[in-house]
Amino acid sequence: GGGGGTTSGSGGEAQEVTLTLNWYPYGEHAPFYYGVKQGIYSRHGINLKIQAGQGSGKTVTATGAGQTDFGWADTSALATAVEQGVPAKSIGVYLQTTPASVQFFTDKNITRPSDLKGKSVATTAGDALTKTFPAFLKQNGLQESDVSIQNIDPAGKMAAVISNRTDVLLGFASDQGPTIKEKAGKDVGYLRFSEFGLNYFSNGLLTSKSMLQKNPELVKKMVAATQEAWAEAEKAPEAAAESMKGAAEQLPSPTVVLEQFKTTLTLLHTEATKGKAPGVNSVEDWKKTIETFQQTGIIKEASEPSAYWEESVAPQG
Amino acid sequence: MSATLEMAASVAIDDVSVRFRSKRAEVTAIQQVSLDVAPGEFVSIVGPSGCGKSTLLKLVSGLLKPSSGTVTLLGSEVRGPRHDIGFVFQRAALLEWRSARRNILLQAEMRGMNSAEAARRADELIEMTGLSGFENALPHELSGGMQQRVALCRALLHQPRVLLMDEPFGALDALTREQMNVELHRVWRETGTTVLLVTHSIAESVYLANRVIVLTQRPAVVHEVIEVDLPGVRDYTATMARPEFASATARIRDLLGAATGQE
Amino acid sequence: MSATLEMAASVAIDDVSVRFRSKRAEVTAIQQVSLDVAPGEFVSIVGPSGCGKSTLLKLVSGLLKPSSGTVTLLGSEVRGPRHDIGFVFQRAALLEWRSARRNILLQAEMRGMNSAEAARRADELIEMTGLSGFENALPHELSGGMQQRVALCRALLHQPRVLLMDEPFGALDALTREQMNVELHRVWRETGTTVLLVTHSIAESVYLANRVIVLTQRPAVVHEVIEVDLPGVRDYTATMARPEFASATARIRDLLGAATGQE
Amino acid sequence: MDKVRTDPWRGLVERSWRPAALLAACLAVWHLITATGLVEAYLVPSPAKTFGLLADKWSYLWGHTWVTTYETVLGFVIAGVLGVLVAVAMVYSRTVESTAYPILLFAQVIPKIAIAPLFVVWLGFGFEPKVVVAVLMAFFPVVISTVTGLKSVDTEMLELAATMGGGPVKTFVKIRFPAALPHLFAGLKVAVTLAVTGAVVGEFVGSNEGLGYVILQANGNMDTPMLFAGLIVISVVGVLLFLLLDLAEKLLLPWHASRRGAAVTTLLAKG
Amino acid sequence: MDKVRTDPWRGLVERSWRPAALLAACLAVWHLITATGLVEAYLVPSPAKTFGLLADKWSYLWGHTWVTTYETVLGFVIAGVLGVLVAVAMVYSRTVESTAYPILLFAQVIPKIAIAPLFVVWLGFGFEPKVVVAVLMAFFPVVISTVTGLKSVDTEMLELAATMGGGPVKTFVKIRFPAALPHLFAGLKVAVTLAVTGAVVGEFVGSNEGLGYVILQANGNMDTPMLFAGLIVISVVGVLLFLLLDLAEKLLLPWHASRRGAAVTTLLAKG
Ligand SMILES: Nc1ncnc2c1ncn2[C@@H]1O[C@H](COP(=O)(O)OP(=O)(O)OP(=O)(O)O)[C@@H](O)[C@H]1O
Ligand SMILES: Nc1ncnc2c1ncn2[C@@H]1O[C@H](COP(=O)(O)OP(=O)(O)OP(=O)(O)O)[C@@H](O)[C@H]1O
Ligand SMILES: [Mg+2]
Ligand SMILES: [Mg+2]
Repeated sequence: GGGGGTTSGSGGEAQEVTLTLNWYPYGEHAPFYYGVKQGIYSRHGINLKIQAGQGSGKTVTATGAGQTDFGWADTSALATAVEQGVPAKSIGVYLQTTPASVQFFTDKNITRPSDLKGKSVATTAGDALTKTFPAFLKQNGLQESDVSIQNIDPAGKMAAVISNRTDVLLGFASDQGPTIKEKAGKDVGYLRFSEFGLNYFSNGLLTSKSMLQKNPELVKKMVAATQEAWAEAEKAPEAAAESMKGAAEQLPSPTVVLEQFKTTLTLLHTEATKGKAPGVNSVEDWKKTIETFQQTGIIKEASEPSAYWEESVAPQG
Repeated sequence: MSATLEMAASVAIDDVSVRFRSKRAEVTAIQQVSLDVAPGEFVSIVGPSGCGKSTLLKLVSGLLKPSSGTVTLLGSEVRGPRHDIGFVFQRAALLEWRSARRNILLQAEMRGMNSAEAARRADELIEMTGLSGFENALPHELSGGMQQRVALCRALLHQPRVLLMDEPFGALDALTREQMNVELHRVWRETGTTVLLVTHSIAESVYLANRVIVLTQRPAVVHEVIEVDLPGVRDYTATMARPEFASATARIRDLLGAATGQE
Repeated sequence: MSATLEMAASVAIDDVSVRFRSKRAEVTAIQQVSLDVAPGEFVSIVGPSGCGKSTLLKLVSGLLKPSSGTVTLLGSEVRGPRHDIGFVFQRAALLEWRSARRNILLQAEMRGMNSAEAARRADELIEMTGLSGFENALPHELSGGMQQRVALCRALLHQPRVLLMDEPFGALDALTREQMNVELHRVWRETGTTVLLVTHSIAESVYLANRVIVLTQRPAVVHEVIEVDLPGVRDYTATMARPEFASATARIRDLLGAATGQE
Repeated sequence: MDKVRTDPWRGLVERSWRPAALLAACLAVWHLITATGLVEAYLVPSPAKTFGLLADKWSYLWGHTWVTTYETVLGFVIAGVLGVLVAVAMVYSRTVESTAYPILLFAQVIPKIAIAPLFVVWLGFGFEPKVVVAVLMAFFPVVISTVTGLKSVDTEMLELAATMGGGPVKTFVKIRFPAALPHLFAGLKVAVTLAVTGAVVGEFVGSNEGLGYVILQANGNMDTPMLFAGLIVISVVGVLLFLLLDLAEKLLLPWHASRRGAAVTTLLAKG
Repeated sequence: MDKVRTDPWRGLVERSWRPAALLAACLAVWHLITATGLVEAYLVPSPAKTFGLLADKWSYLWGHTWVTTYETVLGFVIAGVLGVLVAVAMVYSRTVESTAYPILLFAQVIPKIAIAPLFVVWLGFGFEPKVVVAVLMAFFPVVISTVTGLKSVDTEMLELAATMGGGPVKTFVKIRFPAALPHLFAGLKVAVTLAVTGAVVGEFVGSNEGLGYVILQANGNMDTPMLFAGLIVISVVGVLLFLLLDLAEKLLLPWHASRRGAAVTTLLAKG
């Protein structure tokens, strides 16, 4: 990676730019592939190269270290990284409602958080969900001791739920749910954190501070193109999901991809940004998110939104 | 084992040939050799270096299979390694992590002999071979001759009915060798063991044996068998002085000279 | 090297003692031995098994450091391994992955000798020691005596000025041994090499040497030095028949008898 | 002695029928446990599905296989060369031995997957971090076995070399190193399998190609046929590299007792 | 000959100063690269911070250290015993050798973390899956080196054993096995370091305790001081276990040439 940042200004050759995702490609990422396919990025002078990532934390660090021009990662990972001194900044959160949710087969008869009492929960040590889960419990009048937490490798979480080793798992509604539904052939139910009193920012676009400094023009182009791509994809979810086909070999099945993307589309706005373009954030939402992160221990001290978010290049429309 | 078999040959080598094949060449080490050794007999084997003496002993012990012919030991055909024998290899072959004494006692341990009895006998043999004081030395702390004596003690420990010895005294000085000869002859007389001894010393071959088998240059065939006509109990110096001794050694020397192409 | 030094002793052992220490015991192998060997001299060393003969040769070669005293070789003090020598170890010590011929040529390779010349000489030595036909055999395909001959060829390849031999003929039959003795004597006469030979054969020690050093039982001290008064060119059978030969061997036998505690 | 084998085909059949039978047995068991529903499809796919996928996606997998094989071989070769060099330095110098040992141990014990992110940050997403992880994994067994081998050489042979005066280099080349080869090969065999794992682990941490990428993604999608196909290909790569080493050993060390051993064992076993 | 060393303290000092100096040098370099900002704190923390954390959180880390050590030791012991048994079976039976080898290779080459879901589902979340991963990782080097060792034994010694008629068991116990010990120890040394990695990887797959858990959490929090503290503790555990083995080797094999070797090397080096 690391191709960008030398030539600025518009026009001329399309510039090669790398984007590292938070994970391997799944439905949530459809707009990027759609944007490339529809020529949105190239119209903005960007030749976008999409790379798989292996977890938001690694993507944030690699972005900060300049190993990739842009990253797509969870805001909580960004916040943690910024506090640790990683020179990365958000340039617009797209998933403004967290897809964080408790997932389970509907035959478990879980409909409210209180139903989780006495249940075993599969989660992955060290990830953001694990850290916000206690706050979710508290918000709903439960305590950590009411459930039994089991730390498992990300892939193992799904197997654990299907095989009944654990009752529920913590994950993104846009990720595991559709997959286990397909594999087990059973309906999956969700308790979304956002529907039960706990919301915070999730995935968004980020870049390094040095990129912001040296090549703000490129960042702006990237932001504009991405915004456009997401807006277009929102209008044509089927076509967007379809665009991933062939772009990445090993995708979940088309139905899962579509379901993942449709779920993603439900997460794009908060009350404050309703009707605005995807990726447009409000300062208030940032403050609320930061506050939540601080309360849940994702960060020790809350800073101003500007510490995490570069408003100047962020889409305002 | 029946009395009839007891009376039969202790070792019977019948028309045996051995061919070694490797990628490079084929070597016939032994060609149609036949040889009977009576129970309690002491047979020496002499022959030019590389003619097949060690090969012959390995055949008898079953460590090597003949390319043709059969070998019978104590009444039963040899089809694989036999342990109703004692074997002194040409190299000492000691376990480097065991002391001299424990190398000797390996024989007892492998055979599950009574350990007190074996220990007593080991000490006797150590004494007899002049290794006292070096019981606890590791092989690399022993001189070449001492290592060879340890191997000798090991082969004698269990008082085998058949003893195969491949130059057991090659690394000993002349005098120690004579002492060992005398001791071996005494042991043989007292126990009635059948002995096959490969040796390079003509004097030794005659002094110790009832018969001396002279082998030819490779491929080894039996050149001649010399019957040694000496009294059972043999004083070393007196024996050497006897005319039968002189004639036997002279004859063997002649035969070997012919065998090695000298003369 | 200066002419004066040339004239001085080729090997000078001065008041040397060697003590081996292990966890178990301390062994004094050699005690205050002094010995000078003139350039071109042939010295045999005999002594009871385990007395310290091999130790003495290792001292001269610098493979072992004396506990006290000094050793001088070809005019310079021995402080570490020396390679201005040829050494035949008591065990053949062959590299198991090299053929007989390539084991011999190891000497040339290590010394960076001219390879055509070395190959020619190796073939000569193989011929001389009767190994023809086994040039390409691996050590485990050779008989004990053949392995020993390979080691001998290796030590002679570079025509060393000083030759240390530790029982080089121990694994050879009597006749081959005699042939080798005759060859070695010829080589020595022709090249003027200084030779230190450890041997267990009294006849061999006398036949070959100018002087025979008789060592005592451990700790080895020099028991007596026998000057051998025989002609330079020695026919084997004729030499054996000479009275000087008989008296020398008898004397050594007596001394050894005393040393080994027999008599 | 034993008959010299003249028919090469018979030899091949004799050597291969057992592994072949084993393979068939494994496939049969695999088929049965999936067909009977003993193990569910989301955990273990049926062989039919797995091999079907292998056939379908062959060209896709092939490209990734090359990437991983390249990283593995490069990592293995570097680890082998470096390992031998370090081992030699350790055997010849006490100072190097006592300083290098702790570092090596340290490098060996640290779970590579925990520090792999550092490599990504320093070396990017290219093949370099994977090769580094492969080297780190494969290095240690080479060092340990070479050191053991070099130290096991018969002291008498070293004495002999000293009397020949070839100096340390020739002594090493002509005596010590050949004598250590059987040990070295044991180390290399372990190393090559670890190099495969290393390359794959490197790919887990950050990459867009290679079998590690394929596997982790399959795991994320619970795409078990793809997961197993990837595992099978990795195993085949590992086994092939191992067999290549085994062949090299047979060609280079025909003299070694561990090869000669078989004949004696057979002989003795009949006794 | 060389003087017998009588002062044990001098020996200890002589043996330890080099590693100690090395350690000091490493710490100094570490301090410098972090103090000068050459490497950023979000990647590598300063030694002061790391050791401060180690001291602060000692009791927390201690508990996890025990868990991991327990899993490691258990896995190592099982791998050692099993490895030797399998090696013996392979050396004594051609059938076992040719059928077991491919299976072993296969098990060795497969990245353990890729089959994590299987472990979770089959073995649950207790210490069992960690021990299994540790065994799987440590097993192979033990087998390979034991096989090499058992096959390297001098054929003449085996012939000797045959003439003593102790049968295969006694021959094994008294000759083959002791002769293979130097090889075996080389394998065990590699195995013990892999067992540590195995236990940690097993914890990565799923656990609520152990140093793998600590590291994973630290990674998630980007808590580099905790990450490094965890890595240091793991390394110390690994190094200590390795040194224990080294000690055992010294006590059990005082006769082995690789131990005697040193004296000769010194002697020859002076020449
Ligand atoms: N394993 C083998 N492979 C090939 N050839 C062999 C093997 N063992 C022995 N030979 C050959 O067989 C012949 C006889 O060897 P053997 O060891 O029996 O001789 P020997 O009479 O004992 O000689 P020596 O007196 O020198 O010990 C030799 O020519 C040797 O090269
Ligand atoms: N490395 C060692 N450690 C301890 N003792 C040793 C060592 N090497 C030799 N010795 C002892 O030194 C003495 C002399 O050994 P050396 O090998 O010189 O005897 P030798 O005269 O060559 O005997 P042989 O004729 O039997 O070969 C022996 O008692 C032996 O036990
Ligand atoms: Mg022989
Ligand atoms: Mg000696």
